[in-house]
Amino acid sequence: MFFLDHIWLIPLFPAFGAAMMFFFGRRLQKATVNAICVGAVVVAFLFACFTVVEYTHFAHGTGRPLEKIVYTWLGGNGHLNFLKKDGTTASFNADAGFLLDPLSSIWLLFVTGVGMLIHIYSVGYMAHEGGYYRFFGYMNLFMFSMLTLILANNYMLLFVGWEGVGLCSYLLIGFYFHRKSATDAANKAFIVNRIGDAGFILGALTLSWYLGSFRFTDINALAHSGHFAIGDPVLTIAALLLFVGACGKSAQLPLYVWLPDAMEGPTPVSALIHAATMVTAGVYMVARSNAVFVLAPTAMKTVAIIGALTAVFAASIGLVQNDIKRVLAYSTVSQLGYMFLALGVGAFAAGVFHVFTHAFFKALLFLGAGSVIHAMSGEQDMRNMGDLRGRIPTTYKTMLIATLAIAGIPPLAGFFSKDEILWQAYRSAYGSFPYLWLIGFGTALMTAFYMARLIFLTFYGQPRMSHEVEHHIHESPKSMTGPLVVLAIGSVCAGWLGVPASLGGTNAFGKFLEPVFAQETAASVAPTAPQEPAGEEHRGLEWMLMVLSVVAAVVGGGWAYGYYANAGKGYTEPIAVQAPPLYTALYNKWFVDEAYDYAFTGRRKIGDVRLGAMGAGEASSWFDAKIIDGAVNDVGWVTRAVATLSKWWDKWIIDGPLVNGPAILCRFPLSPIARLFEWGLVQWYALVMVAGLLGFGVYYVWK
Amino acid sequence: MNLAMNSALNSTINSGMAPVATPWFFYVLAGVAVISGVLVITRRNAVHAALALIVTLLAVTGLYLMLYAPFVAGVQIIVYAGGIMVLFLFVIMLVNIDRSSKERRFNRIWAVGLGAACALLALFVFAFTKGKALFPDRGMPLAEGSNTQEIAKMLYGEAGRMGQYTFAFEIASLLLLVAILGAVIMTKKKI
Amino acid sequence: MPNFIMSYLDSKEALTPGSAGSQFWALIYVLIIFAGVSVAVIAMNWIERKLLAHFQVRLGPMRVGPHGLLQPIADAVKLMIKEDIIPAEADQLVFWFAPMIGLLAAFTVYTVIPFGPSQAVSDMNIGILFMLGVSSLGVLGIVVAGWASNSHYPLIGALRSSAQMVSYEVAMGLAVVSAILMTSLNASGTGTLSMIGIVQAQQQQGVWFIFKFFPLGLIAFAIFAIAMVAETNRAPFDLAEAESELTAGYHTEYSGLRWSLFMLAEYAAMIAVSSIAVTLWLGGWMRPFPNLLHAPAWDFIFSLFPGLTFLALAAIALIGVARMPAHSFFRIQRIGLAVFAALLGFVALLLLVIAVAGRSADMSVAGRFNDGIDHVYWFVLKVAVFMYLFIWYRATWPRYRFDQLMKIGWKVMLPISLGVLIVTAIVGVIFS
Amino acid sequence: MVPITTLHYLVVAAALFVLGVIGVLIRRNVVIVLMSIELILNAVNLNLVAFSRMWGNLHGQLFAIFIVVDAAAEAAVGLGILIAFFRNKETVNVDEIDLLKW
Repeated sequence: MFFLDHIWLIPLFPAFGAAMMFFFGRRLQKATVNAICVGAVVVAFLFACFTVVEYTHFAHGTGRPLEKIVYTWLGGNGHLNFLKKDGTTASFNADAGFLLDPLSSIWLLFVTGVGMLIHIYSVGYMAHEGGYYRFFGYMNLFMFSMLTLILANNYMLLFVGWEGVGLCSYLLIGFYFHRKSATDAANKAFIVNRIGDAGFILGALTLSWYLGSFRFTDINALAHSGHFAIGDPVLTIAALLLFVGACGKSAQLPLYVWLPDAMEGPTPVSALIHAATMVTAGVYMVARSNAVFVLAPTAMKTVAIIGALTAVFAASIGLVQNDIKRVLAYSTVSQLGYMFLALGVGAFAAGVFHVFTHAFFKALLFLGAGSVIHAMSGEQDMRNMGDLRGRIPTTYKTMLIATLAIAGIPPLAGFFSKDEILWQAYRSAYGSFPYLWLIGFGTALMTAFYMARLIFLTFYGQPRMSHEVEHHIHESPKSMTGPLVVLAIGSVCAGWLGVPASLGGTNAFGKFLEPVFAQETAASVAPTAPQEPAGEEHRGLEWMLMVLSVVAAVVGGGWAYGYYANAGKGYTEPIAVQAPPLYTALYNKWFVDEAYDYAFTGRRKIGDVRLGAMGAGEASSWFDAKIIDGAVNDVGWVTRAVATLSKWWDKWIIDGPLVNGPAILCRFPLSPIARLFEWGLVQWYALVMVAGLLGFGVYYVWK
Repeated sequence: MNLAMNSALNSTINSGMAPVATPWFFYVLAGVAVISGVLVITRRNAVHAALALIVTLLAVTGLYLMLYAPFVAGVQIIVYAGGIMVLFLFVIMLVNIDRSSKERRFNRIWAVGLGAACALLALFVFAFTKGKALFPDRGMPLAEGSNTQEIAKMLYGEAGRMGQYTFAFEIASLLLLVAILGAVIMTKKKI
Repeated sequence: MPNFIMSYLDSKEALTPGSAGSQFWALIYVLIIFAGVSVAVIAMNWIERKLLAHFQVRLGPMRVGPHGLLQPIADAVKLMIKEDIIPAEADQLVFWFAPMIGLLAAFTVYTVIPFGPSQAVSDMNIGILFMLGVSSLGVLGIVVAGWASNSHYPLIGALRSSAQMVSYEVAMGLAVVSAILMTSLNASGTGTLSMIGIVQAQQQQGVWFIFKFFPLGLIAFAIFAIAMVAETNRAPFDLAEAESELTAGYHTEYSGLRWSLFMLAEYAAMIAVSSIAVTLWLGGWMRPFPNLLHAPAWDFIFSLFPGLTFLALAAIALIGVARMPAHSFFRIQRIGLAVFAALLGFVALLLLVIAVAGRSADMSVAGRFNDGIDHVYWFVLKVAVFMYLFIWYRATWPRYRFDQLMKIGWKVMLPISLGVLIVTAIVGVIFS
Repeated sequence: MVPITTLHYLVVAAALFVLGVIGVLIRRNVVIVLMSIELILNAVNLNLVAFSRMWGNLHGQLFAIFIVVDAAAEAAVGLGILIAFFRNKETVNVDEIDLLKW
């Protein structure tokens, strides 16, 4: 039980690395920085592996959670109580406690695993950058925050990690802080995330106010207890607020705008934070709160719809983008939409499974893109690439695998997870949503298209780069290609963990997670008790949908092949040719940023009038200057008038008979008596004291 | 206190283990203390007064030793003679001494003050003569060898028990801290 | 033989004359110590000059006596017959007795220094407190001397030196307290302030306090070793007497015998603080490894050391005789050195005889005498190491600036010594 | 020769006390006034230690130690005030310190 008992050490390894960088980083050699930071993450990964192994032994397949409370870091010690719904009081307490169950073990494994690979990759990628120790310090701080987030046993500690990853995201997006675009992107990410965080903290507090605890285990137990009806309004509100938080962190529809801009950061950051781990925090949190969400069907529906819309919306933008990382960014948003779709239709395990597989191939895609950019001397525009497959073969091969995986070609990882989601959307335990399936299906088609477009534009066709750049193209160092290969293996194999029953698999992944999600299905007293959805009678339908989605992937890829396989210097975009207005809209990301600028930030004006926060500021400034200050000035004038009168009164009435009168009285008859005791010589006072002493002495001696 | 007990005590104290404490010592030390005390208040020069005060303090230290209070004596030497008096000498040297040594020594009310002090002395004399019978001829025995240890036990306690004066001791340390800060703040030109 | 002389010698317990109440022997001890310290100071004068000279690759005094051996005597005579100048504007009385204060303070300390379990004038139960207190009186002499001279350099020197001594006394006291804390690590839990008790505590715990709770004892000792250099106004902390800035510091206006009293006080104070260090941290009179090598044979071997030391000194002197140039000009010197060598050899022989005669561990007079010589020998040897260090510092290190000195005292030494004290207390509570 | 009793010590303490009181009351120099206060405190200490001996317990000695501590604090603060004062007014005479402000 050593590892389980010392689970709190896992986040502390990277924290140690970050602290070392913070205090001593400036003076350390690169090799030392590598040893400390990468070493910390490697140790954390090994520790996490042993911990999970021990946990499976501990849980014996029952999935009972392991809770380890170190100390109470935020609490009223019984002084700060809130009234629970059943009339009892509960103490406001948040522990530094750690919770390990199947859900967090999965996150623990892939966060540390992928994080370790990306750290190793960064050694090569950042080798020639300034601020080396700063980068690794931030990365380790991020690992610390992320591990805190996923190992937390209550909402408050989770919020600490949640804010920590947000901070690290901000720091790392703005890593090249001398670039204005980078700092702007960092600010954008931070501010947009704040909106989500506000929702999250409100949701968490509502939940704990209503249920009386921050702890996940308590909340789950209460939600399962049957005290709460399905559709309980407070729980619905809490769930929706939590989902607002998830929207912010996981880039869902209204709040997704920061993620594409976040690509200003170094590529490993994009891979680690903005593709593989941090953005899945929202998914994690919703999955973690599944017991609450199940009790709030409205919230579930909202999640599903938002997820589906995000998926198709982002995918459509991704169709025409030219920046290689931007395509991947929109792809990430789109895939996150898939995950929320899964969560929303109640297929939590499927959503988590997609998170898991997505972590591999999306990290791989980003790292591959980083490798391409590295080879292209910093060029990110796909219009200036082409014909790289022979020059950087390892990158090419691994990226191809990832593309196939994300497009959903069997038997690669993406196929299993995506089809599980689509199937669940079509026919889940909580109802059937054919429209959502249709949207997902369309998204799958688009995914295949834009990923194939990326591959063809980058690796096929004619070379379109300048000669100097072409001259410098080289394969990346071992420390970069190594992680690519490992991740490629993961992209191929990760899906095999969750082969669905319909394909003769056992869905080990789902089984492993079942305790986390199955409890509520048993406990929720819903009249429509869910059945095993993938029964024998639906097998045919399921196979048909699978075939359909594979066909969609192939068709999408085929189209892209037709248009881009031989793209030369002056190639044309098919959408631009066939529907120019649509192309403009897509190319400008549906004008969402501009709309936000008009509506919220006030950066753009309609005529002379600003809207949004800046507009409100201008309005209140005008109000302050004209109305408030005017009133103040008027009051001031009145005061002066009163003062003039008052001065006269003071001078002739108060000072005259009332003040000088007593003074004269004091000066002549009273002061000589007072002077006997106080005339300024300290020793006279001492003499008075001695006189008192004498008096006491005489009294006591003669008594 | 009866006489037999007194003589018994007398024999234990004078049996060779006691320090050489004869009445002569007392008279010499008391005389030195009082005479140099007079010098303290009459010397025109402040340095001379300070030196006379040191002599008084050392004489009083001797009296403490005769009273079986070696630890108090040690503290007196370290704190008073080694610390406070050096501070006094410092300050005297820092402030302008030439001027004050040429001025009047006593203030305007010196006659009244002297009178009050004489009255106090008279009161003491009267009280002592009246209450002479109240005081026993000889003190109780005090273990000199373990004096320090006994004081430590009362100050800090022993074996996990808080001493009688532990709290007072802590308060005293706080007082000293405050005094240090106060002195530094008042004396420094620019903090 | 009068009874009061023999009763002390015959007493079975090893008591100091003060504890045993023997006023006669206390007086004898006082006289011996006074004479011994005075001789040591005179010898130190010669040794310091010779050593400094050799550090600087020159010969040092060579003319007065063989290898300048009689130089200190010549110096003493010169100082005594010099004119005693008292400046006209000086405060006569204070000027006159300021050196006495310093000398008195320096020599009073010796009443409690334990040269052996019974080789001390008295075993006060507040011994170390007394020592710190009395040695802190020495600063009064310096302040008063500087003030009484009614001159600028002495006044500044006096203020500097007293500020320095008062500052370093704090760190020194705290270091001492951490050693005293260690004495309380016994079954009864009570420590002691008695100098003899402190050495006995080291004997009982079987370790010199410098090695106790390594490195706590070592740090406390280092603090003390630095502070004691500052306490005695020696290089590199001798800026109260910085001749390049203050001529000669507080004793600029002094000359002749009065000046030599200051010198005497300074060297006596050096020996005194070294004795404190030896007593508190280096096991006092104990010979090396008394627990490890405790067989009677080892006792005997170690008791031969004093005699052998003198034998070695005699041998060195004889080599000096042999190396004298054969010129007739050096004849007197050669003879003088040979006589000196013979004297040393005689002392060595005497000590060896005593060692052999007193080798049995009984309480015979010879045995006790032998023990006493042993204890005094080891104590003096340890102190001598410190004396050498003092000279070595002076030859090696440049002088500090005054603000640096104060900064070290208050911002480095004081926090470290406080920290050591706290950690020692905690560790002591944990391990007891 | 009369044996020394507690009363002897009390007489000495009383003499020192009265001398201190005189110094406090009539000297002009603040430094000497402060010294006289030390004299008073010492007289009290002597009393306490003498009574400690008389009753055969150590409470008096402990009180004396606390008084020594207080005396140290008092001297430090008093002399600090004195120096601050001297810096502003160039005088150390008590009877010139008679303004509430300057």
